[in-house]
Amino acid sequence: MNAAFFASWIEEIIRTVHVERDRLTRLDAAVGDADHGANLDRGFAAVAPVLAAKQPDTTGALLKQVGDTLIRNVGGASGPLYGMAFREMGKVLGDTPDVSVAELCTALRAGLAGIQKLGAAVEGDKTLVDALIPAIRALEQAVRDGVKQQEAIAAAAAAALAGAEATIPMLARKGRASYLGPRSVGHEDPGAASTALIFAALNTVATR
Amino acid sequence: MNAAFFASWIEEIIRTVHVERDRLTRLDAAVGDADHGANLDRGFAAVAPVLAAKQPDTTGALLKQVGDTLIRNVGGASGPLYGMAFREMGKVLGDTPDVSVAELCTALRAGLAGIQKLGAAVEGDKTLVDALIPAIRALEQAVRDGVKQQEAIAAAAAAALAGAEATIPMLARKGRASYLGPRSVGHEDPGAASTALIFAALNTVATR
Amino acid sequence: MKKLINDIESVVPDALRGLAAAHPELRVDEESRIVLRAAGPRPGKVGLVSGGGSGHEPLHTGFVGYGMLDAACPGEVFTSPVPHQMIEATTAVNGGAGVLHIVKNYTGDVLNFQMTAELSAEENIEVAAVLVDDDVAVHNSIHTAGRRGTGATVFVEKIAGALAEAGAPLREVLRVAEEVNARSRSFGIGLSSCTTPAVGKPTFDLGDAEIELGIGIHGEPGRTRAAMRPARDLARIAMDALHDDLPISGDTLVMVNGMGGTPLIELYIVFAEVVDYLAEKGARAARSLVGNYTTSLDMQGFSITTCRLDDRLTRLWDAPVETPALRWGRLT
Amino acid sequence: MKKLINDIESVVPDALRGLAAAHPELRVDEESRIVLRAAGPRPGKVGLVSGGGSGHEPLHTGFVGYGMLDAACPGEVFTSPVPHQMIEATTAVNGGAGVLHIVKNYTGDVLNFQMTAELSAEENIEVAAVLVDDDVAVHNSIHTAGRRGTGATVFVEKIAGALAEAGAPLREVLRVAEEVNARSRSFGIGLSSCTTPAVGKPTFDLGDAEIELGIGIHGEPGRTRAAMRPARDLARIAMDALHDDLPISGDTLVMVNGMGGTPLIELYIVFAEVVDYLAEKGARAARSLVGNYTTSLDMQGFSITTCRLDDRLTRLWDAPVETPALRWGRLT
Ligand SMILES: Nc1ncnc2c1ncn2[C@@H]1O[C@H](COP(=O)(O)OP(=O)(O)O)[C@@H](O)[C@H]1O
Ligand SMILES: Nc1ncnc2c1ncn2[C@@H]1O[C@H](COP(=O)(O)OP(=O)(O)O)[C@@H](O)[C@H]1O
Ligand SMILES: [Mg+2]
Ligand SMILES: [Mg+2]
Ligand SMILES: [Mg+2]
Ligand SMILES: [Mg+2]
Repeated sequence: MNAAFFASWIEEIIRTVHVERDRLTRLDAAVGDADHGANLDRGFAAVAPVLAAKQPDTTGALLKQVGDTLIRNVGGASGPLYGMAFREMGKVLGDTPDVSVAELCTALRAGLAGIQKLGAAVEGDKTLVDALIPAIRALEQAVRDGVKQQEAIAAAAAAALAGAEATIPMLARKGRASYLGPRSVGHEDPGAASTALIFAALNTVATR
Repeated sequence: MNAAFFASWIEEIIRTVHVERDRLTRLDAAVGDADHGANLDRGFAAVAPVLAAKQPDTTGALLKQVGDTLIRNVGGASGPLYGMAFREMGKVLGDTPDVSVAELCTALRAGLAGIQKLGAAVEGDKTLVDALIPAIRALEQAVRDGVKQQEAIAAAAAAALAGAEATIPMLARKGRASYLGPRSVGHEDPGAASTALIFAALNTVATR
Repeated sequence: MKKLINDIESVVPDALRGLAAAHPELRVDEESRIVLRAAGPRPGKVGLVSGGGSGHEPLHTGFVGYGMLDAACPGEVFTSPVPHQMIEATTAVNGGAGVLHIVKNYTGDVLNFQMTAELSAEENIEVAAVLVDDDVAVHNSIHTAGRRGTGATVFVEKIAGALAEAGAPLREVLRVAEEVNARSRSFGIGLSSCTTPAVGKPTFDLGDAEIELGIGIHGEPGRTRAAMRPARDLARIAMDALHDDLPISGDTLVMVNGMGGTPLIELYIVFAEVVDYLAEKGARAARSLVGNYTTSLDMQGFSITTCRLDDRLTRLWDAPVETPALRWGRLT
Repeated sequence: MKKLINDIESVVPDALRGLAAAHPELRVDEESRIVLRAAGPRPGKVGLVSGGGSGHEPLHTGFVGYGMLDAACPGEVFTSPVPHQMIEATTAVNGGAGVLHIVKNYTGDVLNFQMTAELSAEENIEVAAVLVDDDVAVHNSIHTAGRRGTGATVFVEKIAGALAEAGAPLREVLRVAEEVNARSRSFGIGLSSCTTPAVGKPTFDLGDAEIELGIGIHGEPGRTRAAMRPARDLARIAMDALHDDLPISGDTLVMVNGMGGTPLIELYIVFAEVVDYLAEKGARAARSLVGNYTTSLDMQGFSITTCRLDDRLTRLWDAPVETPALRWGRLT
């Protein structure tokens, strides 16, 4: 996966976040403050012109740029969390010309660490972490199993989606949803849903 | 019609205004500020204890007391207008022990003059005057025709009601309804409706 | 109806009890329903009394205090107060220099204040009255009840209050009040009706994309119903109505007033458009108020009031004021 | 949705344009979305910066001025501002004595302020942060995001602002801010949801006789749904919640805050009940605010915030303040 691959991934995220904006906001209306779709769409929409202007030539520079732009434009909880994740991934990948699935795993682990350092969420807290961790695990398993890259990424996307769905019965312990106490049960976490989208975008690009 | 008769009239007004309160307010919601029923009910409800306490022994004292109580408790446009009307009637009737229909006509004319002095409404302005004037005219006609008191009062009540209904197609030129311009057309004037009630109450007492 | 009330009959006295507790600088006579400055009348100062139906808060009770009103007489919700309240207030604020009644032009207010003036004369209190009639949505004509008094009341109360505080005699205070009224125009737009406690449902119904142009402050429907538009266009409709009636120019005092249910952030958006409009006409918002000043219970919407300023009026506007709802520049 | 806006994307910048025009005493950087005192930082004075999502007006932009904040950073509607805004504000207000960040406890606000603090350290600006978390509807626990910051923010901004204005060093300003927060508790009740411009319909639906107990200020549903009750009972529910968490006694600073769509007359009715409640507990509302201070767009409802006062806090509360939304006692 070269820099162009990652650039396509980001483009695909920009596209799908925009398409799914209202669904994400609706999920946030149920357990939060009804802005998650608007937040991410604002942030990723700002990424496109930045990338067009700067044309980063390494995967690391690209992802750092994405992270910075999200931090500058999203606000809310998801801005720093996703922003930090992309930045940390960028740091790990640096100028690696062709990223392997194993290297992607390492980068995602670093992104997850950034998210947890900031937000201190663990699995089961009903956050985007509940989609991210299963996705990383699936990817790591695929590496261990030695499956093809495309298959590995498909497994990660499926795991992220399942992880997001698995947040439905959870009781929120982080973010705004936690204010609802037991009333948070029965709703999908919007951040987990957007994480699933981000992995779905990766899968779309990988199967091209 | 002696002081007791007039006292019964006032009691009957108190009762019917209370019963019809919501209808009057609904009429006022369409062309005004939705308080006419509440205003009159508050005012007439205040009359009962005042009369119980003071027990005025002449018709004049009774009606003046009613007028003063309305002025003190109603507010709005209808408080001073009805208040002044009862006061002026009281002044005319004074200690007349047995009021004839002709004397009642004179008193009502004085009441009307009080209303017009304050509010300057003429017939056709879509106000309570449009119920009051036809009622007085019917009563005067009955005097001229020499019909019985009960019949005269029934004619007055019918004329007041017809007068109130005749306000429906009018364009308001006085009071709040005038702000609506052409949109005031098609609604009965709440004050005309309450004037019709007051004459209906007179009729109820007269037919007892 | 969901309202923070105890009983539809006790709305006004219950609110007065809260007002009294929140503002020790006021003296609230809950029985007589009059709100006075705790300090009482200042000998030789013209007293300013206003009053009208409740439901327009902070008007008028929130404008009692140094540099503005001496007394307010709140009536029932949307119902003018009664003469006995007003005469009591008039007597209480009379410092020997006479009393100005500030009357919004509604038949009920006019009639009740008129009766009060007659009673005041009997008590040998010199009373003058200014009739505020700024709402251009209503066409002025001798054949109608005339224009309504709305937002300009705040301007009249502030500016006449400042002049009275400075010790001017009654006829001058009256004159400046009349001048402010003559220079002021208002126009209101409702996005919703309001619900009076007594009725318990909206006075009129509006569709999801409908608005009322030319509303008053009592939940009366406006002159026309129209389609909802962006803030820019609504501000322009209101400003055009004002400008058509009295061309706008020069330094202007502008109020963008919320009707009670509209958030402040939206009022600022409207104000930004008003500023642009003024610039087009070569005028500017030299002074302004943006917020809830003359409300109509929970109605959503806004009104705009403009008043052409001159140096003297600007100075009087800037003079110290210290009331619950308007305060600035007071030396302590 | 009927809102006085031009475009759902431009709500915040359009409102800032209006704010700038209405308040020449503020300097509004519409590009960077920061609101500053026009006078700029005073050398040697601790700078106070707050910020948070828009939609809570007048919080925070309406509290910038003498005796209160030096800068506010408004985010998008209900979305915390971003670090680059905050660092710019922090730099702009730094008079060399350091800067206090006043942060409402929401994950987004906390994370963005945290990043700002790291950036500030890189620029050698001494920054301290107070976390406001007064809302007793949310149970505090290390296993949750913790209590929300709501109405007490106004108290913290006013009192810390007064101490900063008096020239106290950063650690003292921080300490008093933390003390005010520790002494303050809030509870909110929603009679309706609110509608964010981006969503265009109410965040949640409530029946005609239903209310939400324990709402936040972002249109989040509360902890429980309940039947509508008279103002007296609602005030008692809120006060009981506050009292259960931190017993109320003595001189108390009380705010009865409207959520944006509730008329002032109703807030006074609630306040009257609060005063009675306090009396029962042997306490009294020594100081109070009744009005819209920490709103949630067009939501109908109220919140109550209490803070136990002592002589020093009372003096700081009474100290002059001159901001768009809070002003008293300033020498001119
Ligand atoms: N402490 C946390 N750790 C990880 N993710 C979190 C945390 N807090 C919130 N989130 C995620 O952020 C999402 C909400 O994002 P968004 O709506 O954009 O921000 P906000 O909550 O500030 O409105 C939640 O659905 C959740 O997945
Ligand atoms: N100038 C007037 N002359 C006669 N009647 C009037 C005048 N103005 C208003 N009214 C009557 O008063 C009625 C309204 O009374 P009410 O609703 O109690 O007072 P308000 O209009 O102050 O709310 C109108 O329906 C009309 O009949
Ligand atoms: Mg959110
Ligand atoms: Mg009426
Ligand atoms: Mg009325
Ligand atoms: Mg948010």
